[in-house]
Amino acid sequence: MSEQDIKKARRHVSQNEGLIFERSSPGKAGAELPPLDVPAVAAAELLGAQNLRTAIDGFPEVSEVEVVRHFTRLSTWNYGVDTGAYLLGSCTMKYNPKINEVVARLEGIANAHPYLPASLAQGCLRILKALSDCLLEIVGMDALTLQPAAGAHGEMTGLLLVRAYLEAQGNPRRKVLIPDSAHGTNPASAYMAGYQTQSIGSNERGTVDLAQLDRAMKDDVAALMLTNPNTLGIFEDQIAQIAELVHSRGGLLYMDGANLNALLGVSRPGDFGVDVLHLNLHKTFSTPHGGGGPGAGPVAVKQFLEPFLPVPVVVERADGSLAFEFDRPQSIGRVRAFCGNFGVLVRALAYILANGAEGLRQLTEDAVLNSRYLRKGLEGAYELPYASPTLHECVFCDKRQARYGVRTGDIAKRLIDYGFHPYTVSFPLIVPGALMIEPTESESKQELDLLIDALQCIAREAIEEPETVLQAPHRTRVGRMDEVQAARKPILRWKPPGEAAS
Amino acid sequence: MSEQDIKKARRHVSQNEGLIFERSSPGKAGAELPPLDVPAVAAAELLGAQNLRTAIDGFPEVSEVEVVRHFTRLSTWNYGVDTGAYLLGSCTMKYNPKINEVVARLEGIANAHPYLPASLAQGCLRILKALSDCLLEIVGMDALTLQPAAGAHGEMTGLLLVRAYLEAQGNPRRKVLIPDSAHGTNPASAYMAGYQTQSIGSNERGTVDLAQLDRAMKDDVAALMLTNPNTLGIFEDQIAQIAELVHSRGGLLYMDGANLNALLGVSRPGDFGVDVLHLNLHKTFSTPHGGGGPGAGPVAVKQFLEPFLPVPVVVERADGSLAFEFDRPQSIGRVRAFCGNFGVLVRALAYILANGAEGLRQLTEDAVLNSRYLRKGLEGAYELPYASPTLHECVFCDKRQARYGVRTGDIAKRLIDYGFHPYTVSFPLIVPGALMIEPTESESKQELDLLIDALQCIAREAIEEPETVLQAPHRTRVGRMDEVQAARKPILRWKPPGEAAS
Amino acid sequence: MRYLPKSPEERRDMLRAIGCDSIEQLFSSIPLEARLGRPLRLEPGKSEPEVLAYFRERAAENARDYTCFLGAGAYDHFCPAVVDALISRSEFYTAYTPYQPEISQGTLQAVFEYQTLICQLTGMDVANASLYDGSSALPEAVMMAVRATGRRRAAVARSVHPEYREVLATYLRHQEIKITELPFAESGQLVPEALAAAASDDLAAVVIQSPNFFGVIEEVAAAAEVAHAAGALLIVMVAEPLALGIVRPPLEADIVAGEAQSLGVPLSFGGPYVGFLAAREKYVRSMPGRLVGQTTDAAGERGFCLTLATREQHIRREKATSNICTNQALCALMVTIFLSTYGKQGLRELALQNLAKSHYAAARFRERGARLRFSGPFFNEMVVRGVGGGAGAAEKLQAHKIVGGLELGRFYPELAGDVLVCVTETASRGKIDELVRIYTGP
Amino acid sequence: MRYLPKSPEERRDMLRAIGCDSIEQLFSSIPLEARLGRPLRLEPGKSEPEVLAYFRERAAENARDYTCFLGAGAYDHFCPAVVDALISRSEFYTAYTPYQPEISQGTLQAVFEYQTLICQLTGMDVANASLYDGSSALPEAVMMAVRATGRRRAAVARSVHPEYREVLATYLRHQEIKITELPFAESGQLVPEALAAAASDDLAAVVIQSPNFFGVIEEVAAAAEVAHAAGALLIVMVAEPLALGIVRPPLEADIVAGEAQSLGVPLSFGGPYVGFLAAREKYVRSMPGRLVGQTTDAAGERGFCLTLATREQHIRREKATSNICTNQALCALMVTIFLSTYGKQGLRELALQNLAKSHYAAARFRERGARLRFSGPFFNEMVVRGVGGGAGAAEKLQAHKIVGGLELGRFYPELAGDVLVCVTETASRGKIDELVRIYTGP
Ligand SMILES: Cc1ncc(COP(=O)(O)O)c(C=O)c1O
Ligand SMILES: Cc1ncc(COP(=O)(O)O)c(C=O)c1O
Repeated sequence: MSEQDIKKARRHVSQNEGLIFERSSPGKAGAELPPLDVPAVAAAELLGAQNLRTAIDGFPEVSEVEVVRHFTRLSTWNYGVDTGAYLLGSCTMKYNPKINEVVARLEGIANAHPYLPASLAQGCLRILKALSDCLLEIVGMDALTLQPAAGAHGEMTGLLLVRAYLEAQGNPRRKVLIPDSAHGTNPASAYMAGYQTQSIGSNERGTVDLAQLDRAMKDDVAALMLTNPNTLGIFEDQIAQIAELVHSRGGLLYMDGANLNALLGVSRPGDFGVDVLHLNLHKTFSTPHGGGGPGAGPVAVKQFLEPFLPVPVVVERADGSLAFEFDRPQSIGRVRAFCGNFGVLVRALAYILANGAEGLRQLTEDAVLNSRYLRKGLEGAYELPYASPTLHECVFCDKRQARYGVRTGDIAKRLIDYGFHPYTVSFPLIVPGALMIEPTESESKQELDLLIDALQCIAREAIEEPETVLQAPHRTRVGRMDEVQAARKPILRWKPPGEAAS
Repeated sequence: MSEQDIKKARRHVSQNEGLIFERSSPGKAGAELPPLDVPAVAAAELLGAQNLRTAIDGFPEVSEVEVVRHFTRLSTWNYGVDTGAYLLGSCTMKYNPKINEVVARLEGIANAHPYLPASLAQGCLRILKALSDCLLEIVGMDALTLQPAAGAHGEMTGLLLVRAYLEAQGNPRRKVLIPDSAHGTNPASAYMAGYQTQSIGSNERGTVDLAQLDRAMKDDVAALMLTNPNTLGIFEDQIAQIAELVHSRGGLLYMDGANLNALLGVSRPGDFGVDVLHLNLHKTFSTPHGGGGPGAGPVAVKQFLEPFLPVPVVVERADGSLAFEFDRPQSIGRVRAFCGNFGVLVRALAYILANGAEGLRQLTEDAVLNSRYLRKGLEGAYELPYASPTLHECVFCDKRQARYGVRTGDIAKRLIDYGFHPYTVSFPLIVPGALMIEPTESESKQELDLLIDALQCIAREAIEEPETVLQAPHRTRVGRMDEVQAARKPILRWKPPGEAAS
Repeated sequence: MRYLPKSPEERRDMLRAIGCDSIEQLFSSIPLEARLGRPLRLEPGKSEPEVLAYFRERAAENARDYTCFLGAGAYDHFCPAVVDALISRSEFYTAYTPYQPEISQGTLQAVFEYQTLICQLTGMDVANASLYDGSSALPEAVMMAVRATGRRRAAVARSVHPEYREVLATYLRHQEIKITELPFAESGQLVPEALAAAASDDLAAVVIQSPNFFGVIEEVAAAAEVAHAAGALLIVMVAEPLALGIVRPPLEADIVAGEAQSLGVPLSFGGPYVGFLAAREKYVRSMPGRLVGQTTDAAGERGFCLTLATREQHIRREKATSNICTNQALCALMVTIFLSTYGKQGLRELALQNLAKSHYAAARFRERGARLRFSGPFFNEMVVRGVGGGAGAAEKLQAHKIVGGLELGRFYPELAGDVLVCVTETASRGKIDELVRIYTGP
Repeated sequence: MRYLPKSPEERRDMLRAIGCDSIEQLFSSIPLEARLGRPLRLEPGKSEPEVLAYFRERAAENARDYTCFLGAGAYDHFCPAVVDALISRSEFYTAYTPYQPEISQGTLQAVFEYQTLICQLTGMDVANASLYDGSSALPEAVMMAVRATGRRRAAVARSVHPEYREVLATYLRHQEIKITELPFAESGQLVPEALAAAASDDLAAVVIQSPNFFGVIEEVAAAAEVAHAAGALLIVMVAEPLALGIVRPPLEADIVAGEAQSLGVPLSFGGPYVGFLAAREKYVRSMPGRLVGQTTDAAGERGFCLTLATREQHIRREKATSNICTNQALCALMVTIFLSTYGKQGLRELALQNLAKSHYAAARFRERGARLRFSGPFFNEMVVRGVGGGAGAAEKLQAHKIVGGLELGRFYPELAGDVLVCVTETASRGKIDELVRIYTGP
């Protein structure tokens, strides 16, 4: 393809910028302080000479304008949701409403100390309560903790709840079953909750192999950890049988709620047999991904798990005021200091309030519609490993392109030239050469049509000029990064020129 | 030069984006309203059917996410001070501190209605007073109006003050003298104040030709409108003689304060004979240029002009509170509704408070140092039409490059490829092919060295490969705009595809 | 100083490089007697927390958390959060006039969109990139009409914003352009007979405002007929352009100008706001201010640039169509984003809510025995008869955290005691009820 | 719905394109019995002004305009305005983990700078890209020590933040890692004998915090000696990293981890904050969390990418060094900008002001007869003996718009009645005096 065939992007001049340390020179500073209104002190005396620090070697010395330009320039090398479609499957890169940023910064909210006495923090407590109530209705569960800081943190929390419950029943059991399509955090979290993991295969429809599950679901199994819809975007349509099977053998059904964006107002995990699930507020509920967090991973449970929730929980006092309750003898304890990623919770609540029941259902419909439209548009060009109907995302594979030596990672890089943020590469692991695409509801038909066009073009390029794809990206300020080199002799920090050799 | 020789910038992928109207489709909206808490009304009845509008034809219908992406993408096609050096001479494109943006948005300030009763607006009034006091000390004058919205507006205001004063003396006179190096707003403003203008030539040192001034300074001349330092960056070193000459013939000395950044804490117009001057807060005092405003152009005067200042003025009441005073019989009247570009004034005051006396002087020193360093670095490569010492800016010309067909406008375009915002092209008019460069104090030595290097490279290119310069820019998302075509058959608005022909 | 990117050593190095011994030497071209021999008498520089504290103290001295029923040329409307988020992109607000189009396409395209939106809103063919504010847009419009007609008199309705008229007087005083004032009738509208009487063949323009200063919608078509019959232009001023979401645009006008603050620009104690000016195509070359036009690059790609610059001061100098240079681009961007966000339906609904709220207030006033001064149709402002004047009401209002309407005696002695009340969508029914109760006494 | 970029017609077109008759059909793969047959029981969607009003009401129910003497792991410091301005660049906050380095160099370079700054601050060799918070950084550090030593016991000072220790207990409960608690002395520091007693050859790590929960600076070198002699690692937790602006970094430690909220992250009722973890080079492959490394492209240009991913869950699954995936990147960016802005001198001065203010408060307390519980050197927090407990003081403090210190009885029954008072640079002398006066009675 020639440059002109790329409809969505061109190239434009972009500023270079070294490391902040390379801008430093002695005596510059970007911040000053008010004069001290108490007597100055002799630090060496107060701290003891042995405790005194003289200087922070290598620390930057730059002015305010240099800080501003430095980070402004860096920002322009990034691609965000505000830039365009951000196709990472499983990540639900939807639009982050601007009003959420405003409310999270309100005075009284942004500057509230976590140890404020309850009487001075009723607003924060009511936000926590309101969010809990909304989320419980959305997922159809009975109780909830907002403490976990992200999805994986929620997974660990949820499994600790499972374990605490089973322990209280007399036997924590030993294993957690995890479908082979699951995200890597699932087994890692299970391990942290003290469980061994066992992988369950998928059938030819891309859903849990029921027979295998039946065999594996022994009485040493604490829980099945299911993602639903799963990472192929397919709803586990045998969910009733699965739940029945797990429950009948004394196990619990854990659901990874990463893909809840497919279900809002349509289907509730609590209604299809789930005992415990975590949500990703930074996915389904629009809180910004921040370049890799912060997120929030609340965990919702059925009533019987409620006594085990982390402390503290928000309770209503007789006078109608809210307070934290710490005295919960069966609790698994804390998974995080204070009360969770509050600023993220504020944004999620703002999003839910803005949408309301109708809006949430509508956005799920749009998310699924977008994904299906995309699937339809790409079916001819890319191999679809599973024919089952999909919801919010779809997973292709690079089988056809691989014949020409072009792999999913190459297609992703070439997609950058076409003005998109690529999809998730090589996940789920059960699809070799996966292209996992989740457009979310935030993409317009225009943007999707451009995407289909781009991926169609790349499919042609893979045949007609594979080198173009293999060498991509061509239009970025740096070429393909040498990741092998980075890992072989890791350079993980800057050092002053003299020391750099060390 | 090859791409690699350009140290400051590369090329990076950049999103395309059509007009907002081209994203529109019926039924989308980016904002919703709270439900009406009063009875709905029948507009046709209340307004009369003949006054009713049915729809705004062609108005956009887009969602919030589309608005955000649209304007975010547009923004990335721009270059701002936060991007890098912005060399426009005479515009003082200095860093705009972020705290200024914060304070201008404080509740109580950003949402104050201009007709608030004085008792509910003491904070705003005190800001006006504090800024006036600071500016008067900085320029050494006696009284001031903050009403004018920009420099040109201030010019008109200042000349109306001159006229009102002279009129009160019995004869407004007919003419204003303006050096040929002056900005175009000067004569245009003089015209609006009812004056004819007469141009005064410059001498070989780039300053006012005193002999010519002497001849022109007749008793029909109301004022000399002087820019000091002038647009060549040269201080009018015969200022004492000039002031004496003008005053002795009954004229007033007006100063265009656009270049005040050269003088803070160093020299005060009020001390060298100026009777009236305007300041550009968006230049000297760091308020953002906003893509072409808003600015603010306060006018400072000597005591004898004070009775003529626009209404209202801020006065202190007996109880120490502040109020607007409207009853000023000799006033020239209003030049603007309400009380000026208040939000701009807030930022300027924040800047002055942050700098203090020492900071202001230091920044002027740095601004001059930067300009001189640049001049030194470029002297070998570009022709300097005037040898006089310069202060905050310097003006080269394209004489040497013109031999190869390369003009100042071409060099400017090529400088874009090198990662800079060009200097001011072709101004002042007395320098044919001018390159007017004002680095301000906000540029680091690093950035200046890159600039010198870039302009040196371009000077070589002009000789060795003039086509590269003539075809520039090469690295932007659009090539050189055809300005002739734009003016020949102006398309000044979008029309729906069907109507576009009309 | 935190804003300055230089270390003492770098300053020394640079001085050395230019062959200077001292900083003072940089200023040697300034005669000694013109130099300030002492430090400025200003307070020492403040740290950022001190600057913030200073302005927080000032903000606390102003009304906060009040419901405000002031309009009169400055309006409070819900402004979507995207507006501030997007104008805060530093590529927008730290750039200047787009003299170099290849790295200013963002500003240029946005201005082109602004020009289009203003045309759509006003029903005109062309609009400029902005003027200082509504008040200065008035003299600019009149001078434009003077250029277009070669005549030197304007007939201006007294119901045009009084401060706009003050500004007009200031601008025109020395330009030998005469102003004839046109009275208003019981309806609050222009007295047609007075207009007819003023319409002689030296008339360059008839100026009305709609909705006018009293909130009343003028009969534009009728005024246009008289103006055009006399060979004059009709200039319609608009200070509350939100009205155009539901009120028919002044299609018969030749120039529509005014203030667009109402569309997304903060009140900010009166500025920065944004003047707009739109006109019929044929007058484009006598328009003041910047214009952005569509064009292409050598490869034929669409792009935008400043155009018709030959009208402007940097080229025409004293013969320019205006002296304006820096205008109000960032505020125009706010308007562009605001209008794009509300869009076709949203703007209409916003206007309708204003209509409903103000007429609700009017009904409450009437119920409680108060009367409106004018009978003409109004949008979101109305003049309530005789409820002002007392310090008592003002105090009570303040106690209820309400800022009442504008007392008109200041501008119109004959309306002393009358109050101009503005009711936008931001006023809750409860607050409206309170306002009416307090104004209409016990 | 304003967030959705689709018109009804576009929805119909798209449905048609995929051959669906109805929206419901999109969900046909969900068994009927798993579908919700009714609308969600939530309030109808709110417009933006309503959302804003809701949160303004909540904000008003919290303490505003109070001077707050709470610390205890969450600190209020002056944060330069550039921090919020720059993290609000949407290219930063609307991006995700930089899986595609060619369009993520902004995030990657910033994280590389963050890693460097944390190393410089702590005196360690390598630092990761962030963890959830200080509390979860503790178990991550301990598990790292377990991996590095193959031992399964940690000796943890009781003066480590109590909530961090609670989190540690939760994490370790099912991992067969034992915890031994180490008491504190009169000085507020670790009792050396207790440490010596705990230092057996099954010990993976000694954990202390410095400044510890009481604000007291621990003797790191001594602890290191004992730990290392026993073949264990020394983990030093830091909850108030600003201390490192003036306090010698824990160079003898093997792992330094903690909470960086104090460096530019809003209090925000406890989160999002940012855990950091730094260590000696040799432990890099047992570190949890993301790491950014320097590399080049084919043309040899410097760039950055995620590296050493083989430690991580998406590759190693249950054998990963941690389950962490999404971390706290944006908060790490706040820290990076905060530290860059204050810089070498600024951070030192900021730390010094904290030292001066807290010792001023201590002196005032002593003057008025109150005693500090501990004798060890402290940074910006101190335990004041016996001034807490009464509801009277709390009420008086509130009347003065002061939030007092933290009552320690909740975490340390033996310290009931004692108050942990934090005095940062944000507290004015006047407010400190008031606080002391109220706490020390009439
Ligand atoms: C299916 C699935 N589960 C769990 C996670 C982990 O969530 P987090 O990154 O918030 O820890 C992810 C994250 O991408 C995921 O896609
Ligand atoms: C020397 C000079 N005078 C006057 C002006 C006009 O100022 P403004 O653009 O603020 O109206 C300028 C603006 O660039 C200028 O450079």
